Amino acid sequence: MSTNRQAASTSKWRAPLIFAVLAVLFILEGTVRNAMFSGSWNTSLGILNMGLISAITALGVNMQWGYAGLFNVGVVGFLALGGLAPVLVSTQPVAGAWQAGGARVLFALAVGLGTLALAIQAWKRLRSGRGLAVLAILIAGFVIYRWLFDPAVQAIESNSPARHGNIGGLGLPVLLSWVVGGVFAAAAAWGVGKVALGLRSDYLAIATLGIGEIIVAVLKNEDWLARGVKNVTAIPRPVPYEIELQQNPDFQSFANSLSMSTAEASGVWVKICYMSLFLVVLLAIILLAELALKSPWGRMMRAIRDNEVAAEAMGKDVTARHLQVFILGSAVIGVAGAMMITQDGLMAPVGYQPLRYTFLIWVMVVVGGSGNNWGAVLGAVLIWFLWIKAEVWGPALIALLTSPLPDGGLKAHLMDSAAHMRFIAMGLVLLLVLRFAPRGLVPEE
Amino acid sequence: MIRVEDLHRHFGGFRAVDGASLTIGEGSITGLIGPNGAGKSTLFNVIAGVLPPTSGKVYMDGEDITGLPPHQLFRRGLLRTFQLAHEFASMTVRENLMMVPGGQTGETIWKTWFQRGQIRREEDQLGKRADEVLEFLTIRHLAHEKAGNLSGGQKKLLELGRTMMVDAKVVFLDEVGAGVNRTLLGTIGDAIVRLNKERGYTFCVIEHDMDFIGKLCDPVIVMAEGRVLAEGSAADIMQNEEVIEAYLGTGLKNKDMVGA
Amino acid sequence: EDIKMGMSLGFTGPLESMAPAMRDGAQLAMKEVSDSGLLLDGSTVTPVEGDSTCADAAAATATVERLITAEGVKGIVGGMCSGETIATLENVAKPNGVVMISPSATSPALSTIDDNGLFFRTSPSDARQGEVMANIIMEKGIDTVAVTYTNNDYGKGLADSFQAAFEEKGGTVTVSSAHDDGKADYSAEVAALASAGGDALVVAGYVDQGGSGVVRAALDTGAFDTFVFPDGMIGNALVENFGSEIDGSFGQNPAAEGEGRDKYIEMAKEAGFDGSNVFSAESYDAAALMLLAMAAAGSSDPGVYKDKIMDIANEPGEKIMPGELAKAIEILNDGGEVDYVGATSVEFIEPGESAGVYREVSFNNGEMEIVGYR
Amino acid sequence: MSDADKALGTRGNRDASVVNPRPAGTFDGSRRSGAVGPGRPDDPFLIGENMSGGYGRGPDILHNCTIAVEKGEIAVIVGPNGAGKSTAMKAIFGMLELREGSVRLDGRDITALNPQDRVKAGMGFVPQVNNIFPSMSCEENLEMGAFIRDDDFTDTMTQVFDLFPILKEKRRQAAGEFSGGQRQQLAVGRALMTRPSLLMLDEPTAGVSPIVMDELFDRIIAIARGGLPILMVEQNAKQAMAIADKAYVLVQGANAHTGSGKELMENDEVRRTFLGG
Amino acid sequence: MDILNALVAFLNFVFIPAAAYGAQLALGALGVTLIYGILRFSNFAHGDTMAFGTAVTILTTWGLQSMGVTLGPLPTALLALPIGIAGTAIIVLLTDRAVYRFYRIKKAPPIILVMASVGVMFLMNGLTRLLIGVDEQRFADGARFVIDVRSFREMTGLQEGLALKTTQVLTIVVAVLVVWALFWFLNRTKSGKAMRAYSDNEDLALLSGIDPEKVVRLTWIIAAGLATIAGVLYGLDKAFKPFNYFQILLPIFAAAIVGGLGNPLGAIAGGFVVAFSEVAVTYPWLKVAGYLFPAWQPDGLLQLLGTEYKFAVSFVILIVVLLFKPTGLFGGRSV
Ligand SMILES: Nc1ncnc2c1ncn2[C@@H]1O[C@H](COP(=O)(O)OP(=O)(O)OP(=O)(O)O)[C@@H](O)[C@H]1O
Ligand SMILES: Nc1ncnc2c1ncn2[C@@H]1O[C@H](COP(=O)(O)OP(=O)(O)OP(=O)(O)O)[C@@H](O)[C@H]1O
Ligand SMILES: [Mg+2]
Ligand SMILES: [Mg+2]
Repeated sequence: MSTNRQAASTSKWRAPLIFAVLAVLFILEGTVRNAMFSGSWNTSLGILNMGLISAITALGVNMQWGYAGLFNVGVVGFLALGGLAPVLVSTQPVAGAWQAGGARVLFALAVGLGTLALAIQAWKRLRSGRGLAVLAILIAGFVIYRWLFDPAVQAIESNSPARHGNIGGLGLPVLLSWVVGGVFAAAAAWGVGKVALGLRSDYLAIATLGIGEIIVAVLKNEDWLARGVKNVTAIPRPVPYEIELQQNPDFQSFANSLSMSTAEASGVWVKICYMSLFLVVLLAIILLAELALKSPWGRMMRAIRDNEVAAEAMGKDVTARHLQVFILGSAVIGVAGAMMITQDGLMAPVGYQPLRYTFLIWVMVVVGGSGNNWGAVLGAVLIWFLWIKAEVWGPALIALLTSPLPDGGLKAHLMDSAAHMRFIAMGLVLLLVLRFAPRGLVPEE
Repeated sequence: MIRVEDLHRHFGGFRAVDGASLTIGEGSITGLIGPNGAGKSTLFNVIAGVLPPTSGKVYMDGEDITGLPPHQLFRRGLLRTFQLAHEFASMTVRENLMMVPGGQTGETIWKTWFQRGQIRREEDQLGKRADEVLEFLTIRHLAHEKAGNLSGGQKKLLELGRTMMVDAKVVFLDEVGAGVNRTLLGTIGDAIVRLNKERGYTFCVIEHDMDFIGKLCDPVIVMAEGRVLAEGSAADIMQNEEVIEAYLGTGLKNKDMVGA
Repeated sequence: EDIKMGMSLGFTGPLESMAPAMRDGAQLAMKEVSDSGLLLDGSTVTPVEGDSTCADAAAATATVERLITAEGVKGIVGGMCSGETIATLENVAKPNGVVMISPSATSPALSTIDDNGLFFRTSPSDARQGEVMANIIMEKGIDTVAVTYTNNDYGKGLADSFQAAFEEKGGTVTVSSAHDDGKADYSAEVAALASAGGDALVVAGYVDQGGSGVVRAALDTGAFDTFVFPDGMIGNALVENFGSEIDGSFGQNPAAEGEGRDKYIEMAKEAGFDGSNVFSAESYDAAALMLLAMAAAGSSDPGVYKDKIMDIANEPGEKIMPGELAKAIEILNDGGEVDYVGATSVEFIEPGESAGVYREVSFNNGEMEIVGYR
Repeated sequence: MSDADKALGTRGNRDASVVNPRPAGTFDGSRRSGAVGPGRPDDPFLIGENMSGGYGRGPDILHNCTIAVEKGEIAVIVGPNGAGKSTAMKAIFGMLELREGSVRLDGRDITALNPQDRVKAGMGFVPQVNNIFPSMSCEENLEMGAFIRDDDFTDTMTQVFDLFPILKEKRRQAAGEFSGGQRQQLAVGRALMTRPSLLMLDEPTAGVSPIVMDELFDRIIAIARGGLPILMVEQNAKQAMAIADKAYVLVQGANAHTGSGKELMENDEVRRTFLGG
Repeated sequence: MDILNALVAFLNFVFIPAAAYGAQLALGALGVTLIYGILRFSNFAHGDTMAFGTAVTILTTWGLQSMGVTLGPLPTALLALPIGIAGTAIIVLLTDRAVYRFYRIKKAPPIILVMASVGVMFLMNGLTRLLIGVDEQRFADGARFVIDVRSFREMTGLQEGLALKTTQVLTIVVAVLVVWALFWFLNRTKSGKAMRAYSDNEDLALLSGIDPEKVVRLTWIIAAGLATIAGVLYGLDKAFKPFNYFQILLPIFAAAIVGGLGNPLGAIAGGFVVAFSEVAVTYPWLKVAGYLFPAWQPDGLLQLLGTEYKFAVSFVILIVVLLFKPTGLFGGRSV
């Protein structure tokens, strides 16, 4: 019903142009040293790598929102769940942890899930008195679960608590954990989707908001799983360590030939390795997504997003489709979460803040142009670049703004608060981009 | 074909459909008329699975289809249009039609990665079919317009067009005529008859235009206050005192004031 | 030479209210050295700040990456929180061979990290504080307490080590439950703590965070009236917030006997900030240690001066108080030895962290009184 | 707004979400009015003259289209679907920017006025779709019709209730729960509440039953004879032509035929191509 | 069996705090819901608007206090409230002018407005910090307690104490008043009805002669009022710290959603549901059970789940509530 939804076609060159601008920004960041840029390839590539991870996250969100209009406000949770995978898959096994209670924990979890399944079945099958029956099943299940679970957890957690106290990993290659991260997130999405999809759409909002909080809370508090807030460090890498490179004579001469210091060269090299890995994942996901989007599948999704009632009447199983994209999108987010933890080498659940991992990702998707994969990628890399640079640009901006002021209390106060300019700068950028490209940098065609 | 038994649908205390029983015969074009608020659209929505009934049953070909979701009914060949058009606003008119047929290869996500050729062939065929339908509805020139930008009547046509994209068994039309140009409505009427004769579609049509009903429908069912008031051929119905009083009326009273 | 020193602190994010005083502390030391004109033939020291956000490892990594590879800092005061510190140390500082001295990351995990001798901290590991606190409580004749801790590695680590020590001494911890910082409401936490009961409540949190929220709610509902405050809670804000409501409570924080701390607070006052803020003094010491080590090594190369830090921090040598950095450099330039005492009585134990001398305080008549040191 | 909301109740993903799915309005309510100019001598009461324009940046829909109505008259616009009838109505009401042409009412040039001010100038309009406030009760809908009136409007409301008894019956019910025809009656009722000096109706009888349609037409005739000019779009050509003092056939945004209702009805070609039968 | 003590313990630790917290959430959710209903987007800047309004109020309060103006047993902040509201109203109107209006005119999809509000959130957040700093600020004065624990014990001779803070009573009283006033305004006055009409159908509102800009302005002013009141009450009862006001956004949204976004009644109910589920589900029943069945000595705390999961629990409860009451607590009706 909107009059002005004119097919205001955007130029074909827009996306390549913005990509070029971004590339220039990163090159400047890598080469030029001044108040604005750092002139270090390490910084530049470091930002780019995290930008690529954000881009994959944004792709996941874009699948859910852009293709299907599903509002996921629990991005942080799926990211965190993905991040659990490297810990469980690739860190070294903890001696004695499994013996202490690994099997019992698994069994307890199975009992827990079984209880839920049983309760659901009972609810569906029974006619009379099902409320009571379900309640009885749940209570009995909960008691058995806690009876099995608590001692096992205690045993695991008291297994050298200062260094471990967790169940440990399997010692498998860390790249495998990226897939597993996706699977974890997909499984959670399946559960959430089963409950919330097909009902009113605010259910999804609240369910995702909830699952986000719940997953982070579990990661923080279940020490046996990933040491909780005590953090897991030294997660293995799929790429070489800088220190090793620095000690490698071949690499030293290689660095010399580039007239870089070994330390710098090793940093750059490692980051390029990461970048290649991330790019492969990113491009593979985009390729698959684009293929799907440009087919009847994509058309069907758009139809569903436009008008669910009509789509349903035209024989499309809206709920099933919603579940499908929700799971796919979450899986992609999960992969990104695993990649992020791999790159950080650290699993610190306290870091999973909704502001950073839900809101900022949303900003990326919308700034990029929701519904458009390339847009999401662009938005993600750009916003991440700005988010990092705002740390420097914000205070620079305030210095510039206050330069005409006389020295004194006000100026000092403002300079003192310069760090908060990070927020203001970020806000301004966001508003400006939205202002001049209200449908995103690369709108959906 | 479709049998409705003692169907009730209440909203709070209000009985929108209040014990309606009717049959729609195979191969018929059944008209459904009745005063505003008689419960016709509500009845449609219950049959089409959009609203759960308060009580009562709906059968299709003897099978109980009460409460099945719309997409399953679609698979059984039951299609419907909406009284207020439900277009896919941000898609083109052609896409609006092409998305309709079910079971497209390209609707399975992993097949879109591996069976490109097959999908392309299907798309070509669908496209052709869509063009035919558009031609028929006189809106071929709008094929690439966004459906949201259509005029009120054009949206109604699109609504009808979608039902022509697949081989339906039974089609429920909720006031296709409202807002459609009468000349075009005539054409639509012809099309309905043709679909009915040539492809054996069964139709159930809600309409307030008595000329249209009269030309097309047999039998005609009259609803009032949630129940079936009368049933019979169009000619009979138009003579029925009760129907005239509740629904048809006796024409303009202020006619004499026209043309001052 | 112009020596750049980085400060990677959480100027935005959950601990943002602590960061400015820490920055000011570190800057004070740098300015002192720079003004003396004695370091490495009259080198100047320029502070460069970076926002580590405390919570976001990726942003912190990017910040430290910038500090090191772009700004070329020779050492970093930071990080602020343990998780972020580990990430930046592993991913940036270690590969680039830059020294980091954290004033505030107290997680026991940092004791065992493989750091190539690059990481130090001027605060003790929480493992030690737990023990000290257990002793103090026991001596007061209290043997059942409830514990609430801020839900991060600091709080959890401290709570765990305290509980172990306390129970070993025969005390009972009725409940040890976490509170998340920055939450809207702590009624549930306090209700749980009150229900578990105990003669005192140990609040292993931050004074300008959930810690105060919990104390507030506990006081208002009358759940507890004696509190035990570890380092994160000790600060002027505590007295300002609660005045005489917390009379009878007590606590401890790492700070050594002697005039060092008082002197620092005075210096800070002159410089226009509150030196008694949490970890402000530790920040001063962190910066001072690096600069003195440079003087001792005769080089600002972190790969060289890192080995001097332990020497500077510990005996033998002339004791150095805050404000005496110039004197120390002079001694070092002349080839002498110093034992840096600083604002927090720095004494390093392997693997490069503060040994942990604690100051015991108690609250009476709305004021904080120093009881003793241990 | 659509009968989906009313029909679907609680099932399906279509209620409020964090992102409000309800369609926003379609035109800019913040536009300020320009100055009112003088009319021309011999103008009819309302005239939209030589109007050309389209939606947004899209192509022109109207091409030099002229519509006029005199006091006491009923003017009817007919034409094929998509001819631009509704567009012409919107143009007259200022909901569309005109590239050329002017709109003059009662001796004044109101081309520059925004819709709100046209309401204040005495124009009343019933759009073709979205013409009620779905979550407000029937009675409140009517009250909103009288929004610009400061006097006591209970009389007018009684009149509307007399005209459409079903509205009185359902006065406390939310309008969104109304059936299609009931909505249409309410929409017309709402416009009547304004006590306009000109009434514009876009397909007022779409979806109403024959008996109500007759009532409606009766009422329209009576209103018109009371001096209130009426401009309406109708697809129900037979009835509409019978009561039209003046009729316009629009084709592709331009005037194709103009004349009295009778004349056009008697023109065979017009009848066959545009009026149906 | 000691029912009185059990009851008092329950009231003191669960009921009273949860009721006050619920009222605070409800007021916040009301603002979110109002903007959602009328301006059609979820305003993520609401938490920071609350912070800003509170900051202005605090500055004013300090001014008043330094002039020696007080309100006796009531907090001085109440006197400063109108100025806080006015300041906030000016700021939000300016933001509307500079930011939202553009999209409104462009008819941008609501998600764009949501994201713009995220931008505004960042700005507002920075602004508040510039204005008042990041530290915790105290501005409560007047009498702290209506009844405090000690005097309650003395009065009743019960073992358990009961505290009732002035701010808690104030919160609840003000919340009730504000909600009543808002309802009266929306349902009885012409401007209120105009707002609802605009929320229902913008185009038609225009065709009825309603000035949309006026409606928008009014909405923002009311929202600013609600935000400031909610923020100040929250700050009085707990503490003022800008960062916390961002954190409170999450429960506020949860509350608004359970109640059905766009529905004022729902927002209020939602606030209480969230607050009570947070506090009650994680409550250890040990103490209460101890009074009721003195002979029973359970070895646990009788706590269903640790308080670490309080937020999670409240979400699970919300979802269960929604599953059994699919129309939301109060149907899907919008403002
Ligand atoms: N969701 C609802 N809540 C309450 N009443 C409703 C609801 N939906 C419909 N009704 C009422 O049910 C009655 C039947 O409505 P319905 O739409 O079926 O009528 P109809 O026969 O299709 O009329 P029309 O010819 O005007 O389209 C009407 O009186 C309407 O007000
Ligand atoms: N919002 C819009 N944006 C762009 N084009 C539009 C819009 N609305 C209508 N159009 C186009 O303008 C043309 C005229 O539309 P209009 O609604 O005026 O037709 P109409 O004569 O009222 O037809 P109907 O009898 O079907 O209601 C149509 O071709 C339509 O595609
Ligand atoms: Mg109907
Ligand atoms: Mg039209």
